[in-house]
Amino acid sequence: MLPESSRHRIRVTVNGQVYEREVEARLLLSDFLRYELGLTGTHVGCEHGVCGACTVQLDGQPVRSCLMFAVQADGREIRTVEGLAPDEERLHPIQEAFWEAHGLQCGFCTPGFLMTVEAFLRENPDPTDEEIREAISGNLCRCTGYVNIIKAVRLAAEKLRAGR
Amino acid sequence: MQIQGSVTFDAPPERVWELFNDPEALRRATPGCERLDKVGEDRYEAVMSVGVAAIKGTYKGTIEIRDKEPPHRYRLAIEGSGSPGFVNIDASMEFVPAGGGTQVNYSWDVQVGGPVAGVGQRVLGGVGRWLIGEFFKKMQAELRADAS
Amino acid sequence: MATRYFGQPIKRNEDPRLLRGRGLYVDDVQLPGMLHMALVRSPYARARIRRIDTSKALAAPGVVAVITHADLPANLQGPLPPLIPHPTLKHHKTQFALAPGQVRHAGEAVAAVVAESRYAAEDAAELVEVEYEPLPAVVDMEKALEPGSPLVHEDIGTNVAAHYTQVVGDVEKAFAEADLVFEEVFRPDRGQAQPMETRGVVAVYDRNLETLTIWDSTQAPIRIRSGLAELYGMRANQVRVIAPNVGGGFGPKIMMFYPEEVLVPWLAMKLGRPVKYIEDRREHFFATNQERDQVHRVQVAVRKDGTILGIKDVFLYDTGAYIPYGLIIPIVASCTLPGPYKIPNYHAEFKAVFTNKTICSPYRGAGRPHGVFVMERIINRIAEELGIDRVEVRRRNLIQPDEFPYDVGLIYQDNAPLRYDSGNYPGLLDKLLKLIEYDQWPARKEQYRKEGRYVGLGLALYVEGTGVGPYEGARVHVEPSGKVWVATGVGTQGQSHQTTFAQIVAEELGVRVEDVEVVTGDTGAFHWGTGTFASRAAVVAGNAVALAARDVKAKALEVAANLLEASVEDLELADGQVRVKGAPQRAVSLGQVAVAANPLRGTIPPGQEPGLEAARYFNPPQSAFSAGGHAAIIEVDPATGMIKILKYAVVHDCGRLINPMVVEGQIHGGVAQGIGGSFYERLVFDENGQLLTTTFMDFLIPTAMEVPDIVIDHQETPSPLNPLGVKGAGEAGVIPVPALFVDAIEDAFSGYGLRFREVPLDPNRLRQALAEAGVPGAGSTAA
Amino acid sequence: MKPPRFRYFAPTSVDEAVELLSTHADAAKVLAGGQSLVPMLNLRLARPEVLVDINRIESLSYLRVEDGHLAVGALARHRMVEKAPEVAARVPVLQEAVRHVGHVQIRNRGTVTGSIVHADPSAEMPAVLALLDGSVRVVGPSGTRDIPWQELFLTYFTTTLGPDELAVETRFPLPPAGAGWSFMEVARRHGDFALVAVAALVTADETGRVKEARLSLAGVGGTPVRPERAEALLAGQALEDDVLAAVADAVREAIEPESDIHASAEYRRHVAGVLAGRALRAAMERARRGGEG
Repeated sequence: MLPESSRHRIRVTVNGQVYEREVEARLLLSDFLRYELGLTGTHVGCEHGVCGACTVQLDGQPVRSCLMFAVQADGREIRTVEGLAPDEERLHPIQEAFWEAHGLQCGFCTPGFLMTVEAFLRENPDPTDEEIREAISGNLCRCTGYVNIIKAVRLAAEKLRAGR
Repeated sequence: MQIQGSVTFDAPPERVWELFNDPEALRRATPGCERLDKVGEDRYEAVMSVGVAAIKGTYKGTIEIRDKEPPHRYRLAIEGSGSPGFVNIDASMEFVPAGGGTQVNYSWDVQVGGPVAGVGQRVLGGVGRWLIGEFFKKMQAELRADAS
Repeated sequence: MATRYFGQPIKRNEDPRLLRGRGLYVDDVQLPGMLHMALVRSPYARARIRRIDTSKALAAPGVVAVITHADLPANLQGPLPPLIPHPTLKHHKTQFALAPGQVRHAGEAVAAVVAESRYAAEDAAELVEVEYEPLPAVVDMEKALEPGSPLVHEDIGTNVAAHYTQVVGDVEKAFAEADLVFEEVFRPDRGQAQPMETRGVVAVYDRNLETLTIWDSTQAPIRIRSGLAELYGMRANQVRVIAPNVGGGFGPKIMMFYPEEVLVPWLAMKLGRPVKYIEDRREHFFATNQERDQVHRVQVAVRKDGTILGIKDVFLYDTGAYIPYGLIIPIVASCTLPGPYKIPNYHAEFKAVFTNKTICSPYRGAGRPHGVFVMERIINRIAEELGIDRVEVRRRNLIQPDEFPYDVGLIYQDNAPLRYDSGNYPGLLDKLLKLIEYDQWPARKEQYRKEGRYVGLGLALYVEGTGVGPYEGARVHVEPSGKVWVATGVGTQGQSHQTTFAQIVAEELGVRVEDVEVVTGDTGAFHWGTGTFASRAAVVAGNAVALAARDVKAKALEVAANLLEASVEDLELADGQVRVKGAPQRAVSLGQVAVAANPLRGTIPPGQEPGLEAARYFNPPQSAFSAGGHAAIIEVDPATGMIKILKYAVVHDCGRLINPMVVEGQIHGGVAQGIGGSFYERLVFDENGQLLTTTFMDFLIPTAMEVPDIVIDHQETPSPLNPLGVKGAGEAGVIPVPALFVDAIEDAFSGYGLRFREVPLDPNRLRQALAEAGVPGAGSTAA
Repeated sequence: MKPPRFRYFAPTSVDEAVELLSTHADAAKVLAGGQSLVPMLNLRLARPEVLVDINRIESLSYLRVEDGHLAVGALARHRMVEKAPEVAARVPVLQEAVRHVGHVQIRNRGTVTGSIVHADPSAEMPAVLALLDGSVRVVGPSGTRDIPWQELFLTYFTTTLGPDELAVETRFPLPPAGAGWSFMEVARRHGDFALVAVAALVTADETGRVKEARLSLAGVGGTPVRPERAEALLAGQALEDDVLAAVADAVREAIEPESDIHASAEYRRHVAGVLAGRALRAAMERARRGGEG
C-alpha cells in the first residue's frame, strides 16, 4: 500500500511574480506551473527527461521541469516562456528570430527551445553552428528537422548582438 | 532471456539436492524473498521484492518444483506479478557429481513483462545474471552454515 | 498591380501566439470540476481475462469511477466501427473501447479509472486487480502464417485479414523474355511517428443545451464528430469536436476511434463533469498506432540494357492486433513501388497479417517509403549485375515529360486509377545530380579511400500520390472591419494552414495575409470535411478556399459596382479596397462592401444571398502526384559502425508552391524522420510481444546533432487537376530516405559486396555486416 | 506517468540528513540532482516511501583543490564542474567526460557525486573516478569514511553505501603533472548513455614511451573496469600498432559486457578495444605536448 504523501507550503517567484501555494510533495514542477498557476506555455512531452519540451529556467539556468518537484522550487526563481516577451506589442528577439526563420511548425516543442536558447546565447553570444547544435541537442523537435531552428538561433544571436 | 551457468558445491549431490528442496534455505537465499508459504506438495506462494537500488518491485506469485529426479535434476517454475509487471521463470537445475562435490548446472528462461520490461532492457540481462549469481552464492553459504 | 501573396515565403500567422506560449493544446484545456482518466493496460500481448476486481481502486482517495467492459453500455461494448473498408478485407477486425475478456496486444486498455487528479487516477489504476490467463502470442508476421500458429482472432481461423493482388500486363511473359532475372527479400522494421504531443481528449456535456463539446488531438475532427454522434445516438449538431493546436500528427492521430476518444465523452455524460485524458509518453509507445513492418519478396525481369521488363512483388503487411484502417498502407506501398519508372508488367500481391502487437495505421509515408525502398534497391541491384551506372539505369527507365498523363495501370488508395497527372522526372534527376555534384563523385570517393575514409553517395527518386479525395470545403467571410474570416474542416498539426490558406485568400481578395484569420479543425466553425492526411490539405482544402474566395470576389465586385456606379469590368480588388482601375481615389473598402452586402434595412437583389460570404467545396477527380529526388553523402567509421551525414540534398516538385518556406520546412522535418527511421528509431518486441522500447532512452529520435543541414531545390510542374495547380508536400521528406541511406552505405564500401535488405540499420548491425564482409578495422565477428 | 506518493524531507545539514536516513533506512532514498531518480519515480519503477532532498544543504555545493585531490561536494552540479577553471587546469579528463553527460538541462541539475553513487555502469563519472583511483566520502551515524572506487561499486546501480549513509564528497586524485589524457565514447546519439566509453591517462618519458598508462571503461559490465593487464602491457612501450593490438586484446579479455537492443556484447568488446587504442594515442599526443588541454 502506498505511503501517505506529505504536503508543503511553498513560495515561488515565476516570471517575476510571487506565488504561494500548498502542494503535495510529489507534484511535478511542470504540473505545478501548468495546472496550479495556469502557465500552460510550458509543455510536457515525455516526463522522463529526454524531450526537453518542459524546459524552464531555474535561477536563470535551463532545467527539465518534469524532473523537479514543485516543493524543490520553494524560494527559487522560475522563468517560463510566458516571461520572455517584454510586452504585448513586442516579442523577444529570439521569438522574432524563430518567427522569421520558420523555426517552428506545430509549436509544441518551441517554448522548451526558447528557454534553452535564451540561456545559451547569454553565455555564448556568437556561437558556431556546431555549438548551436550541441546547445539544443537536449530538446527534441519532430516537425522542423532542426534546420530552421539552427537558422533561427543564428539569427537571434545577430539580433541580440546588434541590440547590445 | 536465457541465463545459463554452473556453480560447484562441496557436498555430494544428495546433500545439495536436500538443500535445494529446503524451503527455508530457498527463502533465505532468494534475493528479496519476503515470504514463502507452502501451499501444496512442492508448491509455494511467495512475495518477493526484486530489483536493484531504488528500482525495486514487489511481486506476488507462486514457486513450483517440477519434474523431480532426485538427486539429479528438477525444474523451478516461478510466476510473479506486481506493479512493475510480471516475471515468469522456468529454471532447469541439474546436480552433477564433481569430485567430492556437486556441480549445479542451471539454465533459467526468464520472461519479464510490463513497465519494467519496456524501460529496463538496457540492464535487465546483467541484473538478472547478478541476482541469480547472488542466489547461488547464498545457497553455498547456506551449505557452509549447515556444515559448521 | 496588387501585391502578390501566393508563392511568397510569408511569415506565419499562427506563430506569435505559439511563441508566447499561448497556443491551446488539448492538455491546456482546463475546466472547473474536471476529472482525469487513467487506464489499466494489459502487460500481456495475448491473454484471457479471468477476473477483474475494482473494489480496492474504487476505495482509493479521489476516485470517482472505475469502469470495465462489463460496465459499458451496449453501444460501446462491441468492436468500434471500421474506418476504411475494402472488398478484399474479409476480416475487418476492429479494436474495443475496453477489452472484452481477451487482450490481443500489450498495452490494450482493460479498465478505466476516473479520479480528481491524474495522480490519484494512476494510484488507483495500480489497485485494479486483473487476473490474466496468458496465452502464446503471435509476434512475427511470417510465423503467423505457419500452420499451427496461435491465432490473434480464433473465430476467423486464420491470421490473414486480407489477400489482395493487382496485375499490370503479362508478368510471366516478361520473365520469359528477360536477359536477367533475380529475387530479393526486403524487411523494413517497425517504427512510430512519435509527435512531441501525445494524444489527448477532453469532453464536457451541457445538460441544458444537450450538447457535447470535445477537444481532441485528432487530424480528423469532423469524422470523429460524426462517428461519435452516431455511436451515442445523438444528432450531429449536438456534438462539437475541436482539434485545437495539435502538437504534431504525422498520421496516427487520424484514427477512428482510439478507445479514449469514445470513453472520455461517454464518462463526461455519465458523470456529469468534464473529463480529461492525456496519454503519457509510455502509453503512447504501445497505445498509439505504429507502422512500417513489411516483408517484401520481389522478383525482377530485366533486359541487358537495364530496362525493366517486369516486377513481381509479393509481400506481407503486419497490421497488428486489429485492422481498423483497412488496407491503405499496403495498397499505397504497392502503388508507390513503380515510382517514376516504366514498369510495363507488374504483379503486386500482399497479405495483411494479424499479430499480437499494437495496431498499425498510416505514419507519414504510409507505405510509400516501402515501395521506394524496394524499387530503388532493385535499380541498384540491376546496376551492379549489369555493370551500368546506377544513374544511367534510372535514366533508361524514367517516364518522359511528354508521356503525361501517365497511367500506371493500378487502382490507387482512393479507388481511382493510378494516373500521374503531370511531372518531369528527368528534370528532377538532372537538378539532383547537379546539387550533389554527382559528376565529381568518383574522383572524390577515390580521394576519400586514399585517406582511408569510407564515404558513400546515395540517391533515390520517388513519386508521391497526394491530395486524395473525397472532398473538403471552406467558407470565406468578410467582416465589416474588412478583415476576412475563413473556416475549413481540416485539422492542422503544424502544416501552417493559417498562413497558406490566408495567402490564397489574400491573393484573390487583395487583402493582407495578416488580415485573414483561418479557423481549422472546429466542427462548430465548419462541419463538412474529411481530414488532414495523405498530403491532401493544401490541395483539397486549399482549392476549396480558393473557390470560395473567388465567389466572394465576384460578389464584392457586383456590390461595389452599385456603390461606385461603375461596371464590374472596371473594378479591381487591392489593398483591402474595391476600386476603379486607374482611378484609385474612386474606391470603397472591403468592409464597406461587406456592410452593403448585408443591409439592415432596404433590400437585397433577388437571388443574392446576404453578406459578403461564400462556401465552396472541392472534390478532386483523383490524386495529384508530387515527385522528387534526394541524395546524401554519408561517412561510416567501420570500427564502430557510427555514421556522419556530410551532405544532404533534395529536389522537390509539388506543383505550384503556395509558400516555399513552409514547403521546405515540411521537407526538413520529413527528412529528419526518415533519418530516424533509417538508423535510429526501431520498436523492438521480444518473442512474447513485449515492447522493449517504451521511452526516448531506447527509441532514439534524432537530435540536432544527428540531422544535417539540408539543401533544397524546387521544380514546379503544376497539376492540371485543380485550379491552383498545387500538389501535396507533407510526406515528401520522409519517403526516399531509407532507400538512399542504404545506397550511400553500400557505395561507401563498394567492392565488398555489401547488400543491406533491412531498415533501420544501426551501428551494431552495420559494424557486424562490415566485419563479415572483411572491411579493415571492422574487426572479427567471433563472439 | 506521475510519481507515487512519498514523504518529503529537505534537511539543511548533513547531520540532519544522516539522521533522517538512519530513521527511515531502506524506505528512504536520497534526492540530489534527481535526473536519474525522478524519471524512475515518474515511471513508478522507483517507489521509496521517503525522499530526503539534500538540495538545501548549501555547504555541499563546492569544488576544491586540496591535498592532491579535486574534492567535489555532493551538490556540485555537472555544469559547475564543466565550467570550473580549476577542473580544466588540473583534471581536464573530468571536464571532457562531464561534457558527455546528458544535455545542458540535465547537467544543470545532475550532480557528479549523485551520478557516481547511482552507479549506472554506462555512466561517465564512475569511469573517471576509477581512472583517477578516486574515492567517495560518506557520512553515517558512526562517522565519516572514504570508500575507494574498487570497494564502492558492486554491480548495476548498486554500491556498498549503507542505507543510512550519505555521500558528501567525491575525491578525484589529481593526475600527475604533464600526464596526457583522453575520454572517448560511442553512444547512439549525442548525450545518450555510452555503448562504450574509454578514459585514458598517460605519462610519457623523454623518448616518447609510456611511463605509466591507465585505462578505464564504462558500458562494458556491471561496474566501471580498469583493465590491469592492458595497463601493465603499456609500461615502457611506444604506442606502436602491435602494442595497441595487444592492449586491445587485453582490454577485451578484461570485460564482460552484456547485450542489449542497441549493441551486442561482441560489439562492445570490439569497440572497447578500438576506443582504448584511440584514447591512448590521443592521450599520448597530449602527454608529448606536456599534458596541456
